Amino acid sequence: MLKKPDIQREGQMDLGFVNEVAAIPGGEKIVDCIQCGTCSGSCPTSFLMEDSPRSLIYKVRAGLREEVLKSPDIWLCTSCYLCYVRCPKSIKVTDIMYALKRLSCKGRYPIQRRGYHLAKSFMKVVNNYGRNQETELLLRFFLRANPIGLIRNAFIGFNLFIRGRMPIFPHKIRQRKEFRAIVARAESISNSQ
Amino acid sequence: MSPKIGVYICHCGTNIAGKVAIDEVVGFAKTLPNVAMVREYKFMCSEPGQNLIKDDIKKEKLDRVVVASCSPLMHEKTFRGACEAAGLNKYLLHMANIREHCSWVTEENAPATEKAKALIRGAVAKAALLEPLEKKEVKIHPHVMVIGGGIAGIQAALDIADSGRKVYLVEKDPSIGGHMAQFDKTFPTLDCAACILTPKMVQVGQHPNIELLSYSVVEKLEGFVGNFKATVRMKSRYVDLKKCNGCGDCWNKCPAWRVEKPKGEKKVVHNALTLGPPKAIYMPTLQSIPAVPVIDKESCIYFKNGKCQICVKTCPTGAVDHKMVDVVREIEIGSIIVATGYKLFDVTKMPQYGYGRYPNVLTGLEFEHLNCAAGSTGGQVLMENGEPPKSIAIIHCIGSRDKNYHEYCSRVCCMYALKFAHLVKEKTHAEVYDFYIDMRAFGKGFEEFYNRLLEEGVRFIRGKAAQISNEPIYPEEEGKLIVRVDDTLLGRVRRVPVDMVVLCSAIEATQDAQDVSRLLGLCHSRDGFFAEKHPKLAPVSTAIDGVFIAGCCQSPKDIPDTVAQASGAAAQAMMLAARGAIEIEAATALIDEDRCTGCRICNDLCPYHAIEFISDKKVSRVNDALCKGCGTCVAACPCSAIAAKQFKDNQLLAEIEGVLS
Amino acid sequence: MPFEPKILGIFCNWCSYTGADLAGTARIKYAPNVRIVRVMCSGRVDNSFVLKAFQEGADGVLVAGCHPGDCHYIEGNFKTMGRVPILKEMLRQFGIEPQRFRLEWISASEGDRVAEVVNQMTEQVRKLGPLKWKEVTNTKDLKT
Amino acid sequence: MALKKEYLYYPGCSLHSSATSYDDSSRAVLEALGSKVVEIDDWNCCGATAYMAIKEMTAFTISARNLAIAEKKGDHVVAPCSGCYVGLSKANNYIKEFPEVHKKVNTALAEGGLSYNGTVHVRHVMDLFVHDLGADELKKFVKKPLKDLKVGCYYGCQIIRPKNEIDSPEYPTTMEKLMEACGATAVDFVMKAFCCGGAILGTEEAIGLRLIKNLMQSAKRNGAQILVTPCPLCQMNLDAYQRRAAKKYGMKFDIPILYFTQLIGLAMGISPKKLGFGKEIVSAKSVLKQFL
Repeated sequence: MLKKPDIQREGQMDLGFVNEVAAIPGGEKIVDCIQCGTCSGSCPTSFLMEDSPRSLIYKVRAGLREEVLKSPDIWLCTSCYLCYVRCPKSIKVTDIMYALKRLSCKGRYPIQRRGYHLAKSFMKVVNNYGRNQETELLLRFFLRANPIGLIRNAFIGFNLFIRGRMPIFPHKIRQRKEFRAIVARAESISNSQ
Repeated sequence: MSPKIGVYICHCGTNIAGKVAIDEVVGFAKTLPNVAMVREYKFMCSEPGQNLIKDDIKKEKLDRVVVASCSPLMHEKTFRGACEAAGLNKYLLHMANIREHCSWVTEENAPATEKAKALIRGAVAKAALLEPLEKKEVKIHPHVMVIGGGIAGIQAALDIADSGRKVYLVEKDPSIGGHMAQFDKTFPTLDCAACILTPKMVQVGQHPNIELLSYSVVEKLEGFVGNFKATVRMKSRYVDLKKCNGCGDCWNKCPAWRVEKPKGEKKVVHNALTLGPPKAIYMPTLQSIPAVPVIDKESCIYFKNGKCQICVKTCPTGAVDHKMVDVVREIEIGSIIVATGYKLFDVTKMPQYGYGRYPNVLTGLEFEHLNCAAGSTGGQVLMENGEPPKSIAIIHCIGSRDKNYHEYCSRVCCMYALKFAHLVKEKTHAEVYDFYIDMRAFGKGFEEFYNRLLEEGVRFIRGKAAQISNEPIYPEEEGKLIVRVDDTLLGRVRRVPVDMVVLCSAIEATQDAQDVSRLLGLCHSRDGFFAEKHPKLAPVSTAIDGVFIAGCCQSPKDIPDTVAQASGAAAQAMMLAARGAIEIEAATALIDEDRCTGCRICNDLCPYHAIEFISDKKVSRVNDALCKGCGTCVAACPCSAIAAKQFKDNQLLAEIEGVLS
Repeated sequence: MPFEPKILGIFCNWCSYTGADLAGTARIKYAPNVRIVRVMCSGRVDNSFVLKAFQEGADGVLVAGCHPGDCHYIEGNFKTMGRVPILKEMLRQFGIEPQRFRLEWISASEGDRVAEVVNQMTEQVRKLGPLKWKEVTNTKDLKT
Repeated sequence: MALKKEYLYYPGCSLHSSATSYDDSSRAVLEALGSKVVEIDDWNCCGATAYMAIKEMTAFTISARNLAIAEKKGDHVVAPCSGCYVGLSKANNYIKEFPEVHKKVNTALAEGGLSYNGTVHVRHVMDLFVHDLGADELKKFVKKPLKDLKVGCYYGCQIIRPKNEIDSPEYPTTMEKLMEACGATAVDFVMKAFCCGGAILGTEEAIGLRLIKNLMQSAKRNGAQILVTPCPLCQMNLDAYQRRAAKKYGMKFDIPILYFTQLIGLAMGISPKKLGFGKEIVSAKSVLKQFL
């Protein structure tokens, strides 16, 4: 966690941050927040967060870019969309969480949650085969982020395996060449802006 | 000879001058045909501004006036007055709306100036063709009708009746009193609702100038300011208003219940709490006015199988009559006050709070009934098992300040929540948790009230309760309702176990308000509340002359505001009546009988049946008294034999040409 | 310089004109291309007004009245609605794109809608380009 | 109401690996109800949650690839997996709502010689039962009613949220109706529409287990003998980890987790084998013995 500054100086605020988030499709309404806490009260994981969704939204508006994008809490969102449907101001909180995750990756902030590594591995696998390959995904992920977890979960993996729920060989799509081309193009588009 | 037009351009301070280049516009106006005089001034509507116009009319012999300023809906009356004062027929005035439709809605200065020019060109072109009209006056019928018998309707009715004028008070329910009659105490002063309302209700019942039409609905309304005709259906209550003495033997004997009967574990049924007798023949409250019961058709045994009639047998005055039928009356009045009140938001639309699924989750109104001394529990706060609660959660903003339901703030919830908190503290030893988003204590004595409750030890939690469940995770939650909330000031998620939950549900517009608005042609805002004529300066008037609004049908408000508004509306109605006569629309339609072929297309087209067919002449003729000047017939006439005064074809075409060229 | 369409608005006194006033009071900014003329009821709007407008150089015409059922004159706006098909047909015969005419229901409380509708229409007409009907026809008095 | 003659079918990755029994049972039931199930040719990952988390545009694009392929064949795409359902429909909606997104997506798709016009409806397989078929209609196909079987219907999140036409995002009730139609007794429990933690169990096991515990506790308290779900991730999570959660909190659950299509199939008299029974870790044998 960041060290708390003794006095929050306006000079340290990034006042443009909120507009940046509001500009992302789904983020528009972030400026309407009245801090009622419906989102955090509904969130299944907020009780473990340093910064609940509500306070993340507040910090975005205040302009604490680094603090928000470095926050491990944005990786705790399970995208259950409860905040999204309950928000009295129709703020798409879940989508904003996604947006923050992406900004955090873009800004190359040190990621403090494994959620990021899972996502990364997931992407790798999908980009390779066009489909997800759970076995490989889990191997990649655990090796990358949580070797001990691999051993902890080996037994469950075995259980699934003997029930034919853990195929060894990946399912690949036929048009992998085209698929990768599409992905590459999409990447370049989203990076270009 | 060609007309002499004077053009008067208003700066409206910087409202217009800030966007529109006045000098440029003045120069432009001078070049327009028939314009004899152009002036500009800071505030045309001011005394000196109007004098400019008056003087020019006298000195320069102007015979047409164009004022380029705000919307005609704002100041047409003012400037017509000025013309009249100077001896010019006031219908020879035309206005160009260069504020609301130009300077206020345009980003850039140059286009705003261009637009202003165009609008003035159009106005001048039309003004040149304007014709003098003579004004028409109609008598004002002195009687007034008040629709809705809540505190607003009661106040208005009494004020007018005391001024010595006749009032018809129409109430859809069996008794007047509305929501206020169902409350126990009133915030912030905590005086007892019944104690202050009942005397007023009795007055209404006894007042020689008030004719109370309870259990009645307005079905039809015709006419116009000063001369309305209302058709009222008085629903049959199956008890004779004159014969009944309100002794109550009937409901004591009546075997049928109109609400769920408490039994077994369910000693108190929260959603079946009533203030009056719970039987099929009942009065809404024991203080009902008129103090005459009514039979609830759904639950009455006789209406199911034609047997029973115990009430008939027990009634000492023979007032009960199951054969009674509705009575329809036509009533003539000069003005109408609409005070149809509100209804409460249906909290089952928010399942996360478990209303209807969990016992002991109540709406605000149910909690009022629970507290009401005259109610089923004699004013005790009890759970459905008959025990007093050890802890209560009061949750604000249910359906208010919520785009999924009602975006507006219901304005009274914060304070009635505090009132509830106080009542609980007073009557039980329960711990009270109050979940709020913002504590809105804006009214007289409100902040002090909030302070009082802080001192009474209510546990205030800033955060909207997210959900309520009955499933314990921790030992202290066994057998409780658990409120899950983000305590925004603590920055932590809390689970608060309580015995009872009160949901402060929003105030919303009623369905019958919608019917009334159709009936009278009232405008209402998107959330269903009636639109006042001007949000600040005409808060009780409406777009329809002679129809006024008061109370929560206009917007959510508390009792003091409602009463104040009701008195305001009453004053407006009395003002009309006192005036005796009023000028009405002079811009009616006129049929040129030489051009009329008698095709009669217009006859059925007219919504006011103002056009009659003169059979011997084989032409149609407009009845000026009935015509409202909408011009529908004019547009429809195949041989353009009909002209709409002030909106004649040539006038409008000239204006169109003007604004476009 | 880019083409700035001229749009004539004919608004009913009770709902739409009041709505436009509200837009003003709320300081909602919208395209300056519209010129609003007031009639008591949209039912007053004679098809010839619309044609006249096009003849006088309008690139688009916007007629606005109360929402169906809310008409101050009970049913004037239904009468307006009834005339639109005929008008559309006339426009087609005169070779005027139907998108240049629009009938909208705008209540007294919908200031934002006034802005929205005017802006949409301005863009729509701008895409269509100038009408130049004045040159095409010299038909004078279109009535009778 | 009746099912369409034919549906385009998007199984999604898990239904080809860890959730084959969902795949089998869905196909078997739909076929038995008289609808042809046509798998989308050469479909790819839906770009769901994890992918969306870091690359939104790309996620939308690969979603759209499936929709583009489907568009050639028809207009109703059925996805049994809730994750895929949300992934696909989210992309679909954003493409419709934001023109700039639509444009970018099509530029990228062009690389693979594809383009998407936005005409496809994304449906969830439960949606078919609820809106196309209806519980009453389903009743007619039930041969072996699941008498006195106490079933808890666990919806998970993404099938009802964000708002859609399938059911209430707060308090859904449709799966219960389906189960009642199959002769079973549906038991209501508070947690039925709350997160099971599947999405983060791999990454934040402690939180995941805690959510599982709360959920299973709630189900057990209300007397559910068995849970059915329309979501592979939930199934996997609750099935594979409930014992660990129980151990951690010193409790005992042993509630088998099945796909709702499996029970429907069973009630319709389809052979358990075709419905992929026996692949669950917490075995359903004992609970279902009189029906298997």
